[in-house]
Amino acid sequence: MELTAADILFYLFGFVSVVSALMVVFVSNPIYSALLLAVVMSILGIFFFNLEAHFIAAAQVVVYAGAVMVLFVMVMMLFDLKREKEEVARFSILTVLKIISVGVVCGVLVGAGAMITGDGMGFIKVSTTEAPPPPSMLLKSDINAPTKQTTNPEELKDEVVEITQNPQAGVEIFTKYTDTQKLSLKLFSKYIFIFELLSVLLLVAIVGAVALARSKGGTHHVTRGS
Amino acid sequence: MTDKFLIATMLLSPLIGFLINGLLVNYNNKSYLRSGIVATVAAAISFLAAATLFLKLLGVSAPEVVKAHFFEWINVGQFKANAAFVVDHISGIMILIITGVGTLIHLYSIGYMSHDEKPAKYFSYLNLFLFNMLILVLGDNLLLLFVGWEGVGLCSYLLIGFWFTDSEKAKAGMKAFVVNRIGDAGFILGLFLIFILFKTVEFEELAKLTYAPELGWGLLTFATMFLFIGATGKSAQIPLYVWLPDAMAGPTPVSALIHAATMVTAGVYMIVRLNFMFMATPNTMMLIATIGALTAVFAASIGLFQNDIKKILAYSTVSQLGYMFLGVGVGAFKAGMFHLMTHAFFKALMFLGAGSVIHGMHEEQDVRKMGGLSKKMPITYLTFLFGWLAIIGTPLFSGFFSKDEILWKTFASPMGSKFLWFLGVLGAALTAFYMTRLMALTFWGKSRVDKSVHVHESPIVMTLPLVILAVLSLIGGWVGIPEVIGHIFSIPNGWEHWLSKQVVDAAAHGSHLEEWLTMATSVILAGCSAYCAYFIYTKKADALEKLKNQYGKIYNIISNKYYIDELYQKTIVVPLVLLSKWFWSFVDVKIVDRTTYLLADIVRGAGSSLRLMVNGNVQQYALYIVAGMVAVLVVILTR
Amino acid sequence: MGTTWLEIIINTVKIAAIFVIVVSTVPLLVWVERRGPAFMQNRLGPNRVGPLGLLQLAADAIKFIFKEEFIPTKAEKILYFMAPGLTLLPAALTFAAIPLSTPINILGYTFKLQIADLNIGLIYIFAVASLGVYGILAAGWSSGNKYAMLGALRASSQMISYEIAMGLSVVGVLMMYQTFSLNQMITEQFGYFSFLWQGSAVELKFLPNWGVFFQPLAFILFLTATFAETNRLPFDLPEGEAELVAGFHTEYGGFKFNMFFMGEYGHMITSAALITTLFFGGYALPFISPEQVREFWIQNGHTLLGFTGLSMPDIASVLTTITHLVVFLAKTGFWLFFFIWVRWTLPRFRYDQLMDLGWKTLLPWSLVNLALTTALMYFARIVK
Amino acid sequence: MQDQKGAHTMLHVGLNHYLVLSGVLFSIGVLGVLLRKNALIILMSIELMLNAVNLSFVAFSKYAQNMDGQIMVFFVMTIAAAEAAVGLAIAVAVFKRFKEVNIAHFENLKG
Amino acid sequence: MILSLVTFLPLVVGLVLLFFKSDKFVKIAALLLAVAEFVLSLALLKNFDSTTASLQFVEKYDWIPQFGISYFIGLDGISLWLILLTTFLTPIIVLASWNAIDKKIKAFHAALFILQTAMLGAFVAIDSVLFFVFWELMLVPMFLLVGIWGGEKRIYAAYKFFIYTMVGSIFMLVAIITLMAMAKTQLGVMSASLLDFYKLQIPLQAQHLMFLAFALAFAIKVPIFPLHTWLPDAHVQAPTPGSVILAGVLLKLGTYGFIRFAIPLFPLAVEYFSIYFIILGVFGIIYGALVAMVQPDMKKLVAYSSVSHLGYCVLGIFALNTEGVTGSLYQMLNHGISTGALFLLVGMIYERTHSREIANYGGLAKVMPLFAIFFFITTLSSIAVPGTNGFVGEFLILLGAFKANKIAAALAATGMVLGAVYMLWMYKRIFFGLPGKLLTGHHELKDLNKREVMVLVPLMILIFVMGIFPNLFLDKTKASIEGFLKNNNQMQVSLNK
Repeated sequence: MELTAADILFYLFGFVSVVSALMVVFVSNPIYSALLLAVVMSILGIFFFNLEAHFIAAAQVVVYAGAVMVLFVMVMMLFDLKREKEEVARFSILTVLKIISVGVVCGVLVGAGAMITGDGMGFIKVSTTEAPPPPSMLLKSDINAPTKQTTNPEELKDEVVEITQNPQAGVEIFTKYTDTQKLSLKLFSKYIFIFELLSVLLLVAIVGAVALARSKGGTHHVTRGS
Repeated sequence: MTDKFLIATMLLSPLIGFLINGLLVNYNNKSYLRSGIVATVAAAISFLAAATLFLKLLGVSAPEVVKAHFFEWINVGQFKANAAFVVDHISGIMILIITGVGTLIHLYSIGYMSHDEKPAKYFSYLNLFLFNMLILVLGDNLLLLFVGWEGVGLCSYLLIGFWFTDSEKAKAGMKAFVVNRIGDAGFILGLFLIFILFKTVEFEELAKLTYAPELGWGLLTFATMFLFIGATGKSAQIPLYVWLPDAMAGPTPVSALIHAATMVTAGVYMIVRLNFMFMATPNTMMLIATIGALTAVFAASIGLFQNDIKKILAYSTVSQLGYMFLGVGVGAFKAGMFHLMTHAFFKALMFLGAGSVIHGMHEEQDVRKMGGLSKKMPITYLTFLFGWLAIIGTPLFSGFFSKDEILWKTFASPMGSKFLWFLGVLGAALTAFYMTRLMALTFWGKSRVDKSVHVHESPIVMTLPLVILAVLSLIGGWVGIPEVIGHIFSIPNGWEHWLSKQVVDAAAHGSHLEEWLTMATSVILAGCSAYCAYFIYTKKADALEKLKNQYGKIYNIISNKYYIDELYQKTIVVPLVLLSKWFWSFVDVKIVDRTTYLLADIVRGAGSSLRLMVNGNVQQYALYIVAGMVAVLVVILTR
Repeated sequence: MGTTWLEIIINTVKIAAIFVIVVSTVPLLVWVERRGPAFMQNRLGPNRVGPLGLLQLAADAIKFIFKEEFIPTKAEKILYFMAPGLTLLPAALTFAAIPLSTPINILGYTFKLQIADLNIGLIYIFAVASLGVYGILAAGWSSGNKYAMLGALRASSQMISYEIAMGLSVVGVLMMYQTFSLNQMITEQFGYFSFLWQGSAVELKFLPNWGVFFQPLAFILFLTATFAETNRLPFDLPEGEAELVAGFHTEYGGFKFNMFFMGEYGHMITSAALITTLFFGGYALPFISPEQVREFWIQNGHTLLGFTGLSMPDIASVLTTITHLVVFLAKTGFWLFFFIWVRWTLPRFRYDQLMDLGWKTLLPWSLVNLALTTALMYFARIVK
Repeated sequence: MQDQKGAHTMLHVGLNHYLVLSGVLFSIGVLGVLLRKNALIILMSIELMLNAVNLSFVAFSKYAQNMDGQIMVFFVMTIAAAEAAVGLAIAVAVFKRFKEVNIAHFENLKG
Repeated sequence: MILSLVTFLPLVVGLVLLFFKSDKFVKIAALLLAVAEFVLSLALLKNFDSTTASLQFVEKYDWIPQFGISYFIGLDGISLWLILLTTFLTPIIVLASWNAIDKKIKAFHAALFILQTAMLGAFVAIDSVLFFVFWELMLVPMFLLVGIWGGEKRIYAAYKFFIYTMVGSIFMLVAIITLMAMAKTQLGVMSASLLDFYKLQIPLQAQHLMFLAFALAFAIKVPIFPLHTWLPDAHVQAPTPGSVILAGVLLKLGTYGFIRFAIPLFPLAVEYFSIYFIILGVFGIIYGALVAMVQPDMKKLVAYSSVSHLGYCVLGIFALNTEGVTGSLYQMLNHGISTGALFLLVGMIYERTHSREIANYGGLAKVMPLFAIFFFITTLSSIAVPGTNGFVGEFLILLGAFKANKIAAALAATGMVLGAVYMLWMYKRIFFGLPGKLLTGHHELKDLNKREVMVLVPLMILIFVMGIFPNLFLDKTKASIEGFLKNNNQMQVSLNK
């Protein structure tokens, strides 16, 4: 089977992302490394798109490329960082040690990644079909949308009844959903608690960041003796 | 008057005397009279009870044994010992000696202790001693004997260290107790061995058993060996005799009672009591005999040049005890016992005599500062004369009969040997020499007493016991006139007959002629040495000086008691103290404590070394994480 | 993403065509920008070059091309050059997801008038839009000019905060259509106003089935947010001429300045297209669904394209696509005019008022709208 | 998922490729954290590592047909954002105090 | 019900005392209540049936049912006398510390009574976990007693004592838990009671390890030779009442632990290790005696003497025959009384002269004759002179040891001699000879007052009574000790097959 467009794109973007990742680490001007990181993140967004995780791809671009990296760029611009004298610590035994250990880690990860056959060597439980969420979670609108075009409630009612009796019916309906809908169904059924928890986490992070950043003293030397 | 009541009174009256004097009489009152009388009365009562008991046994139809069982003392597992007391032929004699001589000495010490600050305490200890001695003698099992044994040791400790303000005397007391204790340790091991072998410690049951003579070094020999070690401790034989001379630090009546008449004889009594067992172990018997003979000669030699009157008597006691053990060692238990009795009489007499001399000379004990007292203290001199005659073995006196019996038995008995007999005779000669030296220096010759001291005769209360004892040391011997003489005047040997039921001697074989010959040699030898001693010390005082500087070295060695005490000090006491100091400072502090601190140090060390890792460098932390991850991965993958 | 080579070619053609459309409408808009307000303020506006000043734009374009490339000394060379590209790129990319018209099926091959029919269309647009900030920041910072830097910071913070407001306001609409794909939304908005109220159908004949009538509040919020997002007048503080000269692109001249303008206008076009798709039924005619239009053209389509000799259904589909394309362009044109119209009527906001509006009014109201729609949909079991 | 086809299997993009890519990106991230002195670069490297992890999550989610992967990515994103915000706030605070953002200054937090 | 009452009455008393106001009242109340407790424990003695070896006054309630841990207490011949010793000593201690303890009197009495409960609890506990609880509970009040009212280096001594015992008991806890687990597997239900443990068939290897675990905890407590260094420090620094209770009862828990837990549970291990413990015991005797000889400090001397005395107990226990075990049990009681009395006496003289150095004493007998007599009687008891309680104990132990191992017994016999040496040497240096530095420098030393005499007289009487009539005490223990030994060798026989 010859190469598909997707494969070509994968290799192209893969190469670009690795190169820019390396440049992120080794380029001397932090602004460029920030922008390059934004590029890497957008490329990852594309990969997510390829892996049919559309919502996550969009979220990746919005959250990471759009917000986080902007934050970094803004902060760097505020600090007005220019080229750094010596970005990497001078050559010492410690650096060698670090490089070696990273080399080992990379080797192991890549090796493991490459070795994993389809069935994930038993590590990952490949579920043939995603287990459908409990019928109660299926919104009425989902039920009537795809299968029956009728709008009168009686027929809809037995539709719901049908699903609750034999879950198998629920499964076909479920497979017709787009991945975003599947994601949201699972997110708001099984992981609802964690979802709420995250909101609390974000709140804490915001308060923390503000408190930290508002510490006294300006960013630049104030010429006028204030 | 049932037997039980009699035995009870005999036993408990000294105890009651002890309690009265000890607790009731106000402690530091001066009236020696009141406490003295209480103590003497208690002793006298127990003597009367002893006498009646003895008479009970005398009659033809008399029971062999009078027994009184009070309560069951220890009954654990197989071991059973109960507080039961028995008066039989052997202990009969002993109780007579103890209570008799005891009473006399109590009477005597009323006078002697007249100007002491705490007479009450002295008399209470004396009574306690009597009580313990009676338990020792009357106990019907080895354990009760041991109780008495240690009790007596305790009392001797108390009495020796009576004038405790002087640390020397206190040290002598302690020394006595410790040396006794060593002997007791041996004794108790012997007791255990016997218990292991025969599952009982009652004399009655032990007597019933039959003992196969054990030629090699079996358990029984060890048992008897340990018992003998106990005896040497108590009766001051060669290895453990050092405490007796120092024990003279106590008041003289104490020495008389304890270190002459009663306590020291406990060892002999024990062996006589278990004669059937000792007969079965020839090795131990041979050991006893040799040690006995050696002690006799050795102690006698030291006695030659002692200057303190009581030291001379002390060494003479050790040597006489040597004779007793010699007798017992060769199988002549009856002779040993006989000598024990006679010795009790004349040795107690001489000690009391010496006491009255010291009393008269106002605490002067050095013989060289005495002399010519025969005129000033006539009664003491006369009674002492009787004692002197008895001890050197002049015929007709008790000493002669008992000592000759032993010498004859060593010569004749299968277990004895000619060499031992020779040692015996040599000892006898030496005894005669130093006793005559003593007599000469104190009573005869010029008076070397310095002017300030005006000598006076002791009061009646002291001289009366002396007279009684003098009489006893004369007629004491007639009880057991040896058969060879007896059959001439057809006087039966009462002693042999009396003890024959419970004590079985080794059969001595030898013709009458030999007996006469041995008797003659010993008497002649004793006589000559006595005369030359008399000659040297009364006539030729200056000749002595010449003799001394000629053999100076030997003289020094002997007068310093062959440096035995110093030897013990160096070889045992000092190393023991050093060892314990080393144990304490090194082992305890250094090794054991250090190991516990080691644990604490390890923890602290680990803590401080880990602390260095945390120095704030964020990247180093990251490195640790990654390194950790690497390690984990490597482990997993290479497993 | 087609897997065969043919599809790849068609796609690239489609991309090129749409890009050209966007780029060509920009000068038209500039022209409107200058002529429209002039007409409103009763003045002439450029009319020297070509009839009604139409050629004025060509003249400007040529002028920009030949202007001297001026690079400030303290500027960051590379970033300085990349900045205009970074602003233009997202504007162009966002247009790909917008459905222009119904799909054409000629010669047995259906041909969608939309570069990428993504089922996440709307978020894709938001995602790419959010990348726009980089261009502005890069421009502001790399030109080494303090004022440019300040302008850039203001612009980026404004864009980010309004991005949130826009996103939240759209959620109400999404809940109603229950899909991100724009095509799907448009098919939802055919015919006349109808929905299910507790299972029973409710119909209002006189209203088209447009989103605006279901989510009026969401529409207003979304509109204001888009204005702020594209830095259009009421919110065009970054290049507020009075204070910061030209804001982040003060140091830029010549063609680079022109690219900034194209970026801005491209962004404006996309926003207008979004408004029409989300709230005004996209390319659909009010009350008439594309099926009915197809029927109409089947009857009398032959008259127009008879000469091409295509089969009847092909002609009909071509004609329906064209009609819908025209409808779509009309609607978007109207909203573009609305943008320009607002620019010349409303005064500029002060920066803190701008921020307050963004965070303290738009955001809370969009949350209210969100809550309202959820409540209605759940309790009243309204199903669109 | 296992392609039974011939030599081309290596080239057709499967789960392995994505994992390899994520592994490489992750290692680069780690390298960045370890080697760079600038605090911001370190923060960015961390972000890179997180993204690499997200990639592997999504790859697994597609090939194991299980939405959990994507949900995890969703959570990782929020946490990463929070972390970045706080990290930058600290960097700002450090910058104000030391006028430079070298990691060395973080040592004063040692306490 | 009576046994729980006896065990927990002191606790109640201790807590109640805290609420009293005037110190004087606290002391009187404490004394009276202690005496009441003693009388109550006499009731135990009265209706104790000495014929059976089984447990009496048994009380068993569920405590932590899921682990089978129950509040299971009982009494038999072995623990009877130890309990009476505890209740007998406490009133004496309260009386002795009348003016020895001057600060925080309420707290002192509370700690003392809580300690008493802990000790009684440890003696009666049959459930191993309950035993462990009381075992640990004992440490706390003792730590306070030494730590607060002690001498100069009291903190150091208290810590050392606490940590030493704690470390030991950790291994014991591990052993208890493994036993409980074994009970679960072998008997079906998990239970911590000792009677169930007796039924377990423990494999040889496990027996060895667990025996060592128990042995370690008890060896530290006894203390046996290598683990004894905490004792001198604890005694020297502890206040008089503290060291009396420590020497009187706490040390006995180690030996009691051996008899109750270590030996019956692991007969094979005992058979294997008994020779080692005999050697340790004998070495302890000689080592303790020797080191005691050269001690300059009175209390340290007495502390090392108790190491030597308890060496005898260990020797007795591991002789594993009736005489040995009875002797060691009896020696425990004797040691409690004689060493307790010794500490009281040392405390009294310390109260007067505030110096424990033997060197600066001398010629005390003339100044304080009554004190000298009491001290002499106690010395006699501790030297084991016949007629005193020490002799019976030591004689039986040596007899038992002799039956088990002749050489060891022979060596232990030297202990008798060494004992006499160091005690009499101390007695001589303190009481005889010329008046030492202290006497000359000191004002007239008053002899014992009435209170002190009242403290000592009961002990003296007991010394003689136990010496002359040991059967009063021993026949109560006869049945239990027979039971203990029969169970022991029967298990050995059965497991050996």
